[in-house]
Amino acid sequence: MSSAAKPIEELERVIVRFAGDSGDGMQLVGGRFTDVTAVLGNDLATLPNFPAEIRAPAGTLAGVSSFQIHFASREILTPGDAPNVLVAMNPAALKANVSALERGATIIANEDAFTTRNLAKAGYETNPLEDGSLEAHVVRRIPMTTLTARAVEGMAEVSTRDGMRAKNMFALGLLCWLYDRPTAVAESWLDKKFAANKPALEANLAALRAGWAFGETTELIDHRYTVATAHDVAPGIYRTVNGTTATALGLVAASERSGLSLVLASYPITPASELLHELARHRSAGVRTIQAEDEIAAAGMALGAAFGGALGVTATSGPGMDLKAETIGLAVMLELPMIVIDVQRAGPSTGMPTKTEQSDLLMAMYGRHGESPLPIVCATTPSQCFDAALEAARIAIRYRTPVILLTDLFLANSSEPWLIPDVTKLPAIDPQLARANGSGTFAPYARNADQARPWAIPGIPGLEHRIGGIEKSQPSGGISYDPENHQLMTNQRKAKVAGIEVAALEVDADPDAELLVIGWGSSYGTLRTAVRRIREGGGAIAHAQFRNLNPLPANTGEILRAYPRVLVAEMNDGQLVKLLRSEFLLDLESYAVTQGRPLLAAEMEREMLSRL
Amino acid sequence: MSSAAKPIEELERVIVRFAGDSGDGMQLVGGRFTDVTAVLGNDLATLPNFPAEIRAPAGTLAGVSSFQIHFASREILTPGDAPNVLVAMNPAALKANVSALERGATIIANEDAFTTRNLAKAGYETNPLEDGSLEAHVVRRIPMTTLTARAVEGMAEVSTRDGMRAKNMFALGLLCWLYDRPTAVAESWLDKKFAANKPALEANLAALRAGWAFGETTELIDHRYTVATAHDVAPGIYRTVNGTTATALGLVAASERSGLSLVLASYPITPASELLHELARHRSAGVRTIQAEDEIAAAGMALGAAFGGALGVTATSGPGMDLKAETIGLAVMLELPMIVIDVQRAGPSTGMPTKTEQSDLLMAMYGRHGESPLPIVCATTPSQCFDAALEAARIAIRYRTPVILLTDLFLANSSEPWLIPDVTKLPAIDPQLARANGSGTFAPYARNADQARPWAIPGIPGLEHRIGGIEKSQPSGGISYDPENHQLMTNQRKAKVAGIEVAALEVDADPDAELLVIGWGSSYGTLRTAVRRIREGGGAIAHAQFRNLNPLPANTGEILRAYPRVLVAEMNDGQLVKLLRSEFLLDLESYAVTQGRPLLAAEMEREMLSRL
Amino acid sequence: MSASGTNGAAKTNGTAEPSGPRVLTKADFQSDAETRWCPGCGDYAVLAAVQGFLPEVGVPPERTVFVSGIGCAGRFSYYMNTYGVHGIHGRAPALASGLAAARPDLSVWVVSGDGDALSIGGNHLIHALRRDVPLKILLFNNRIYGLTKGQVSPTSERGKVTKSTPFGSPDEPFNPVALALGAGATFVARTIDRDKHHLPAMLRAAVAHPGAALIEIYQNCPVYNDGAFDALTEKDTRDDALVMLEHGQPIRFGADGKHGIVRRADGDLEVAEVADVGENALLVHDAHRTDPSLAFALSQIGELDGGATPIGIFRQSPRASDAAARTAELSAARASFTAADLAKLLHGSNTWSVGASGAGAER
Amino acid sequence: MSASGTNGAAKTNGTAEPSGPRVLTKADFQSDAETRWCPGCGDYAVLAAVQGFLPEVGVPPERTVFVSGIGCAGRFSYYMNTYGVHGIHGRAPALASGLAAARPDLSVWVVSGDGDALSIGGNHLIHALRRDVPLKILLFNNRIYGLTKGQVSPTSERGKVTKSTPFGSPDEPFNPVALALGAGATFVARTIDRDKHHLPAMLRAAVAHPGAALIEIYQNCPVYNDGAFDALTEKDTRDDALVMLEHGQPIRFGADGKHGIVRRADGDLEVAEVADVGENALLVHDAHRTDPSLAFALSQIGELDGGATPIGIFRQSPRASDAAARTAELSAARASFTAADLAKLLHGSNTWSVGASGAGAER
Ligand SMILES: Cc1ncc(C[n+]2csc(CCOP(=O)(O)OP(=O)(O)O)c2C)c(N)n1
Ligand SMILES: Cc1ncc(C[n+]2csc(CCOP(=O)(O)OP(=O)(O)O)c2C)c(N)n1
Ligand code: SF4
Ligand code: SF4
Ligand SMILES: [Mg+2]
Ligand SMILES: [Mg+2]
Repeated sequence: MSSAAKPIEELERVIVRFAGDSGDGMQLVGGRFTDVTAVLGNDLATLPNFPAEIRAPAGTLAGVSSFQIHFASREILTPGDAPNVLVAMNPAALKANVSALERGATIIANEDAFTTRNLAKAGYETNPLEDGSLEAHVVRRIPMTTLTARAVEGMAEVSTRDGMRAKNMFALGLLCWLYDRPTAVAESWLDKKFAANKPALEANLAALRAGWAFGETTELIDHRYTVATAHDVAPGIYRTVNGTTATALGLVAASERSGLSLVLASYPITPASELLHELARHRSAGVRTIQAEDEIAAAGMALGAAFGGALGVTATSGPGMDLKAETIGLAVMLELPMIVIDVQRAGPSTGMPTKTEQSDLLMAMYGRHGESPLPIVCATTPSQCFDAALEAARIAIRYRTPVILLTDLFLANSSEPWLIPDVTKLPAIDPQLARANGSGTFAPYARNADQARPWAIPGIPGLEHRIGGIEKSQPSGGISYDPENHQLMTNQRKAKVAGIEVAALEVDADPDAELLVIGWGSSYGTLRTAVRRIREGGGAIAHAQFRNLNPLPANTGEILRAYPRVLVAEMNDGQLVKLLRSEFLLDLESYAVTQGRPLLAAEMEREMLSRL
Repeated sequence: MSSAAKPIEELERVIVRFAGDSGDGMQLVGGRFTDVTAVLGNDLATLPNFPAEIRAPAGTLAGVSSFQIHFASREILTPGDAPNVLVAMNPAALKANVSALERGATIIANEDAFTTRNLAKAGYETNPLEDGSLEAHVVRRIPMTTLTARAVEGMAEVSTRDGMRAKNMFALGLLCWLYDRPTAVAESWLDKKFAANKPALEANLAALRAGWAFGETTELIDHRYTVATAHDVAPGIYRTVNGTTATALGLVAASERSGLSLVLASYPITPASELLHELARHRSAGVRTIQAEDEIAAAGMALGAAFGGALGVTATSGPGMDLKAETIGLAVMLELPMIVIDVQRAGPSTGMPTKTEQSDLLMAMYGRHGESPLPIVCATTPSQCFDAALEAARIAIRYRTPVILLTDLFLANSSEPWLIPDVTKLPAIDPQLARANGSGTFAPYARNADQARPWAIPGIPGLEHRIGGIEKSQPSGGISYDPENHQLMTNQRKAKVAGIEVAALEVDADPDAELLVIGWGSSYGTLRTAVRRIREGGGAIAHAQFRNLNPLPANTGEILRAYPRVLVAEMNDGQLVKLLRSEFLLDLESYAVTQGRPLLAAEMEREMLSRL
Repeated sequence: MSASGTNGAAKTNGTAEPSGPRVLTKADFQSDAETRWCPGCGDYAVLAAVQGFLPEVGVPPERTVFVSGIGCAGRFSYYMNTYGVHGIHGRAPALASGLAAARPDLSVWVVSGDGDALSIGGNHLIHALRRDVPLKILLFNNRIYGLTKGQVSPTSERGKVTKSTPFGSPDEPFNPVALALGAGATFVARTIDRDKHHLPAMLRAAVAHPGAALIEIYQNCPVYNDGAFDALTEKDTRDDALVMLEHGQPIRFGADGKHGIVRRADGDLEVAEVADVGENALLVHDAHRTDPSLAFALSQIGELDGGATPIGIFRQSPRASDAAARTAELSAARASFTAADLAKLLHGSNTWSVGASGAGAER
Repeated sequence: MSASGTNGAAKTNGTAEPSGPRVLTKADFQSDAETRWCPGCGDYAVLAAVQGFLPEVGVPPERTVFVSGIGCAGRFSYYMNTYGVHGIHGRAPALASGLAAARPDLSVWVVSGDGDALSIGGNHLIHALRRDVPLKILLFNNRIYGLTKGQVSPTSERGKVTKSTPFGSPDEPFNPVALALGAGATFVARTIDRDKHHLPAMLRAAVAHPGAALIEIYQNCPVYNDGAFDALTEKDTRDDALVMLEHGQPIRFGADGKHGIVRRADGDLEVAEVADVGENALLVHDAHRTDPSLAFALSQIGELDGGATPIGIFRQSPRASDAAARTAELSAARASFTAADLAKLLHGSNTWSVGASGAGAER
C-alpha cells in the first residue's frame, strides 16, 4: 500500500478514541492501532474503557466500549483528555462519548448504524448526524458496514457474519491511512490470530485494505496527518505494556533476581483478575498461581508460601483488601515477606468496579486492628508498575515484612511504550535465608541492623521454630504477655518500617516556583503534563510524585517546607494530604476528586493556574 | 457478728488485691467483697485480671488470677495503681503480684500453700516468706487452708474437697473484718448460689465466719480500718456494673426506647464474648442473639436484621473487626443503622487477647476500602458504657448509618457503682420508619435535613425497593456509574457523618491552666485522678475526654487552641493525636503506651508534672 | 461514559393498602429496572419462572425479600418488584439469616451463583443449611465466573481451560447437592433454567418446606461457558442424559424408559437397562427419608459416570424444630416489654441507695 | 501479671546436618515449650500419640511443618519440635495449602478445633478437601469452644446449654465426616483422643494417603464439656457404643460381637442383632470404593440412633491427580529459568528499537 496524493499535514500530537458496541471489537482495533503507532516510534499512551456489564444489550449506552490512544512526536504522559477524533460505530457510542469532545473535533461515524432502531436504543429522538446537534464538530458520515460488506462480497468462504464483524478493520484501515501509518504490523497480527481460520483472515484483511483505500479515494476527506517519530525518547528496545503486564513482569523479575519461586494466590475481582490471568500463563518461569476460594484464603496461601521460602504474592481490589486485613496483620506479626497488590477501583463497597480511584491509601496504612505498620509502595505509570513491583519485593524480602503495592484500574488497563530494561542490570535481591548455625539455639526474632529477623525456611535441621500471631518475646519468639516486651516489639515493628531505605523524593522544579504540586501513584502523567503546560505558558511551578508512601522519603518535610503553597492532588477525598498534614503540620491544600476517573491535564492545569 | 475490741482507724481510700490460682475462686471473692463494699456506700472501682490460659497447671505463674478493688469515702475513678493489701493464696500469686506493691504495703499470705512444691512451681528458690526478700512489706502469714479445714471439720456432709475450696471465703471473712464491713450481702449471695447444695453452703458460711473470727481473735493483726460512706456521691439508687453489663443494658434500653427489637449477632472472641453471653440471657426483653459462624456472618446478620427494621448489633474485638470491614462498608453504602462494638484488646494480630489497649481507633476511622466515613463513639468508664451504647443507637438510627462503638477489655471487665437512671427520663429514639405514601414512587435515597435517607422496612406495600453496594443515583437508588453522581454521593456520605450532632467537648479546667490533657475512652478515670492529684499539689491543669471521635465535637479546635501545651494520652502508639494533628495542625504532644495495660494515675501524674 | 438506572426505586401501585382480597399477578413481581444480562443468558428464564410462579404462593411483594450476592446471578434482586438487597460477594445467606431472624413474617429468598455460594460464600451456605434457616436458596450454577469474565468456579469440571486456568483446572469440582446433604440440608433439589415446568415445580416444593431449601439451577452462560448443560436440554441427548427423580416413583429414564437406576449387590447405585434387570429391580425414589444416605447416593449418579444426571428433589425431610416457637416467644416478649420492665432490668438484683445527703446506704 | 515462654525458639541438636542414617525418636519431635492445656485435657493424649508416631514415618522434624489455627487445639504446633505456624482463627488450611504448593517436599500437618475448622474455617476446610491438597488434617472435636471458655460449637448437640446458649442451642450440629464426604474428601477417618492404638493407626493411614486426609478426633474437654465421649470410652458402655470400622471386615460390635450393621431392604443402613440376622447379613466395610455413598451412609450411623458410633476409616480412595506432576514441572521450570529467559519474557512478541538519535524505529 502506498500513500496517495492527498496533502499530509504534520502534527505534534493526536488523540483518537474508537468507540462502539461491546461486540464491535473496539479494544482490538485500539490495540492494533497502538501497535502500528508504536513501531513508528511515536510516544503514546492508551486507555481502554469497558462497560460495567458483561454484555449489555447491543446498541445500548450500557454496552458501549471504547479505546483511546494519544500519540505524539514528543514525550507524552497521559492518554489525553479530549479526543481530536472520535470514531463512533453506532449511535450509543456517539452519545456516550460526544461530551468528551472539544469544539472542532472530528467525528467519524458509521452512518449505516444510525438506524431508527439503534437511535431509539441509544435514547436519541432525532438523528444527531442530521439534526444539527453536532455542528460544533466536523462530522464524517461513512457507511462502514456497507463498504465492508462490499469489500468481502464474493469471497467464497466468508460468511456474512464474518464480513459484518470485520467493519472494525475497515475503521482501522481508514485511520491508518488518515494518520499515515503502514498497516504491516496489524496485518501480521491478523495472520497469526486467524492462522486457523482463513476465511476470517481474508475478510479482515480485505476490510482493512478497503478502509485504507476508501481514505485514498473518498472526497469526504481531503487531507491526511502525520506525527513524526518522537525524538526526546531514550534509545533502546521498546514494547508497549499496560500496568497489569508490567506488574506481572516485575514480579517474575523479582523471582528471578532473588532466586525465590513466585507463588501468586488470588481470588478474581475486577480489575485485579487480569494479573492472575497474566501470571497463570507464565508456567515456563515456574510461576505458581492458585485461584483461592476467597481473598482470605488467597492471603493465607501467599503467607504460607512465604513461610516456605517463596515470594508470596496476593492481588486484589478494594473489597478483597478488607478481607485480607486480618492475614496481613498476621504477616506483620510473623515478620515474613509478602506482597499484597491492591489494584484500586472506585469505592466504597462494591462501588463502581470498572472505574478508577485512589481511595485505599488510608486503609493500606491503618486498615488492621492494633499497631501494625507496614510499608506501602505505589506505581506511577503503566510501565513503572514493573519497577514498583520490584521495589515492593526488595522491601518485603530485605525487611521481612508484608508490603502493600497500590496500583489502580487506570494503570492496570492503560498502555504506554516501555524501554525494556537490561535484566543483568536489575539489582539482585539477596534473600539472605537463615543457615544452620550449629550453635544449638536459633532465635527467630533476633534482629539485624535493618531490624529484620532471620527467614528460616523449613528443611534446615537446627532451625526448627514455631511462630504465630500472639505477641512474642524478643529474640526467642516465645509467647509473651510481658508489658515491657509488648512495648519493645511495638516499637521495633514501627522502627523497622520507619527505617526502610527509600529513594529521596525528587522535585521537578522551576527555580522561582512558589507552588509545589504533589501527587502519588497514577496521577503522575496528568500532573506532569499540566505542569509542562503551565511552563509553556510561562508559569513557574514545582512537582513531586510519591512512589513510597510508607515510609515517606526522608526529604519530604524539607521539600514541603520549601514552598509557600503546596497542592496535593488525589483521586479520593484527600487521603495523602491527611497523612502529610498530620506528619508535618503544614497547611497543605487539597484537590481531591472522586468521580471514578483519572485526573485530567486540563483540570489540573486550571487548578494550578488558579493558585499561581 | 459484732465487731470486736480492736481499734479501728479511718482511711479515705484502700486498694485490695486478691490473688490466687485460677482454681482458688479469686474472682468470686472479689465480687463478693465488692458487694459488701458497695452497700456500705463507698465509691469503688474494680479490675479483674484473668490468666491467658484456660487453666494453666495449678500453682504456676501462668495460672494466677487476681481481682483488685479500690474503695473510698470520696469519688474515685480507677481501680488504683498499687494495692495497699495483697492477699496471696499461693507462691505464684505472690510472685506475679508483688512487684505492684509499694513499700509498706501489707501482704496476707496463705502460708499453708508455701510448700516446697508450690515454691518450685512458682519459680522461687527459697521461701519469700522466710528469706527476707519481702522486708519492705508488712507480711501476715496465715494458715488459711488449715484454718478453713478446721472450721468445716466434723460437718457431716461436707467433703474435704468442698472444705478446701472454701478457703477463699475464709479470706473474704478476714478482709471483711479487717475493713469493717458486714458480711450480710455475701451471706445471702451464698444462700442463693448454694441453695441446691446445702453442704457446700454450710462449708462456705463456716469458712467466711471463721475468717472474721480469726481476725477478731488473732494476735497477728492488732487493728482494723474503716472507710466511711462516700459523701460526694449523687443521691439515687445504685448497683455495680462492669462495662459488659452496662453495654448490654444500654442496648436493651435503646431497644425499648426506640420500639425496635434488638438482634445481636456475634462470634465469640475475648473479651467481647461476654456481651453475647450477657444479652443471650435477656430473653424476656425479646433480645435475639445469634452465635454466627464467623465475624463476617455476624456483621451480615446484624445488617440483614437492620434491613428488616431491627436494631442490628454485632460485637467483637480486633481480629473480628478486620473481618467485618467489608460488611461495614456495605452498611455505609446501604445507609442503614447498625452498631458495631469493638471491645479493644492488645494487638496486632492475635496479640495479647487478655490485655487491654486502645489501638483500633484508626482502623475504626479508615479500616475499609474507598471513602467510607462513619461515626465513632467511645465509652469512658464501665458504667458510662450504658450511655455510650445509647448514643451509638441514637446516631445509628437517626442518621441511618453504621456506628462503631469502641470500648476495651479494661472497661468490659472493670466494675464501678452506677447510679441507675430513671428510664422514663431516657430520651426516646424515634426511628421514623418510612410510611406508605400512596404517591406511586418511593425514592430510597431521598435525604432529609440530617442528610439521612428513609428507612423503609419490608411489609409496607408501595415501598418495595432494592438497594446494594454498587454506587447508586440519588434519590432513586438505582445503580449509577455517573461521575458527578459518585462525587455527589461521596460528598453526601461525608457531610452526613460530619454533620452529626454531638455534645460539645467539656473541659475541666483551672482558670490559669497552661497544660491541657486530652484522652479518649477508658483513660478517663486515670486522667481525672492524675489531674486531681496535680491540683491537690497546687498545680493548674485542664482535662478533656472525648466520647465522640467522629465527628469530633464542634468546639474541639477552639479548646485545643486555648492552651499553650496539649498532651494527648493514649494506650496505643498515638492514634488520636494523629487525627487531631491532621485536623487542627497543632503540635500536640503525645504520651502513648502499648503495654497491654491501662494507664496508671501515678504515671500520668508524673507526665503531667513534667510538663507543667 | 456514564449510565444511570432506576433499579433502586420502587414501582408502587399508588395505593398504600390493597382493599379486598388481592389477586397477585406476574406483573406485581416485575420491577421496572432494565435487565442487564447478556442476550441468551439462562438467568432470564429463571427470572421469568420465578416471577411467574410467585403469585401462586400468595405472599405479596411487600412481604417478599430477595437477597442476592455478587455475580451475574446477583443482579436478580433488582428485577424483582419486592424488597431486595444486593449484598456483597458470598454473604447473601448471612444477610438473609439476620433478616429472617428479625422478621419471621417475611418470605426470604437468596439468589447466588456457583462462585458466590460455593467459593467465597461456602461457609455461610453450609451453616445456613445446617441451621435450617427458613430461606429459599436459588443457586445459579453455570460452572463459571460470569460477572468477572470467565474464571474457573468450584463447580467447573476438572481440566477446564479458563482465563485463570490456561492449562486446565487442576481441581475436582464440588457436587453442590452432595455438599448440601453433607451439611445436613433438609431440602435439596436440582433443576434446569430452561425447563418451564420443572423449575416452578421445584420452587413450589421449596416454598412448602418449612426450613432451608436449596435449589441448584443449572444455568447456561452463553458467553463464558456455553452449552455446559446441552446434554440435558438438547433433544437428541436429553432422554439418555436426564434422570427425573419423583418421590415414590421408580427411577427410570431414556427413550421409552429403557434405563433405570438400581441398587447393586454391594449397595452402590448404578444405571442399568430395564430390559436386563426387570422393572421391579428399579429403585423407587424416596425423598422423604430422615436418613439422607439415599439422596446422597443419588447425588453421585452423574458425577461418576458422566452419562446421566438426576434432577428433581433429592431430599425433602423437614426437621422438627422449635425455632418458630422460640422466635414467636421472643417477638411476644419484645412486644410486652415495657419501660417498667426495663427499669427492673437495669436495677438487677443488687442495689443500694444513697440519700440526698449522700449518707445512709441501705439495701 | 506477665508471663513469657520460649515456645518460639528452636530446640536444636547442635549439629547442623545429621551424619549417617538418622534414627528418629519421639524426643526429636518434642519442643521444650511448656504445655499449657488444662489438666486432664484430651489434647495431651493426642500430642503424645503424634509425637510417638512420627518417628515411624521417617520424615525428620526439619521437613515437617505443623500449621494450626486458634483454639486450645491450636497450641499444638508450639509443642512440636518441627517448623510450625500458629496462624489465625480458621485459616490454617489456607496457610498450609500455600505452603504445600510452594514446598511439595515437606510433610504438612494441620491442627484445628471444631470451631476453628468447622465454624469460621469451614470454607477453607471444604475447599482443601475438594482440591485434595496433600495435608494431614487433625480436627480436634470437643464439641465446644475451649479457648474462649465454653460457647456452643458447630458440633455441639442440639439443646446444649453453654455460655452463649443459656436456653439451649437451637441448631443441629454438623457431622464432620458427612460434611467432608459431601465436599469430596478422599480420606476421612474418626478416632478418639484416648485410644493409644487406634489413633496412631489412623495417623499411619493418613500419611500413606497421597491427598488430603481428614481425621476427626473426639477429644475430651474436661473443663467445658467433660465426658462428651464417655459412652465411647467408658468400660461399661463402650462395647455397645463403639463400632470399629475395618476395611474388608464385616461390621460387628458389642460384647462378643453381638451387634452388627446391615443394609435394610430399602437400602438404608441400620444396627441389628447378629443373632437375628445371621453373620452373613452383616455389611462388609469397604473404605476403598470410588463412590463415597457407603462411607456417607456409615457416617449417619450414630447420628441418627445415638446408640452406636463408628470410628475408623470411612473413606480412603486416592484420586488420580496430575497435581504432583504439575508441581514438579513448575519446580523444574523455575530451576532452569535464567536471566536470559527473563530477558526474553520482558521483550514479549512486539518490540521496536529507538536509536541513539531517537529516530529510526524498526521492528
Ligand atoms: C469480595 C469480593 N471478591 C471478589 C469480587 C468479584 N466478583 C464478583 S462476582 C464474582 C464471581 C461471579 O461468579 P458466580 O458467583 O458464579 O456468578 P455468575 O456471575 O456466574 O452468575 C466475583 C469473583 C467481589 N465483587 N467481591
Ligand atoms: C477472628 C477471630 N475470631 C475469634 C477468635 C476467638 N477464638 C479463639 S479460639 C476460638 C474457638 C475455639 O474453639 P475450637 O476451635 O473448638 O478449639 P478448642 O479451643 O475447643 O480446642 C475462638 C472463637 C479469634 N481468635 N479470632
Ligand atoms: S456472563 Fe454469562 S451468566 Fe453473566 S449475564 Fe452473560 S451469559 Fe449470563
Ligand atoms: S479448655 Fe478444654 S480443650 Fe481447652 S485446654 Fe482446657 S480442657 Fe483442653
Ligand atoms: Mg457462575
Ligand atoms: Mg473445640
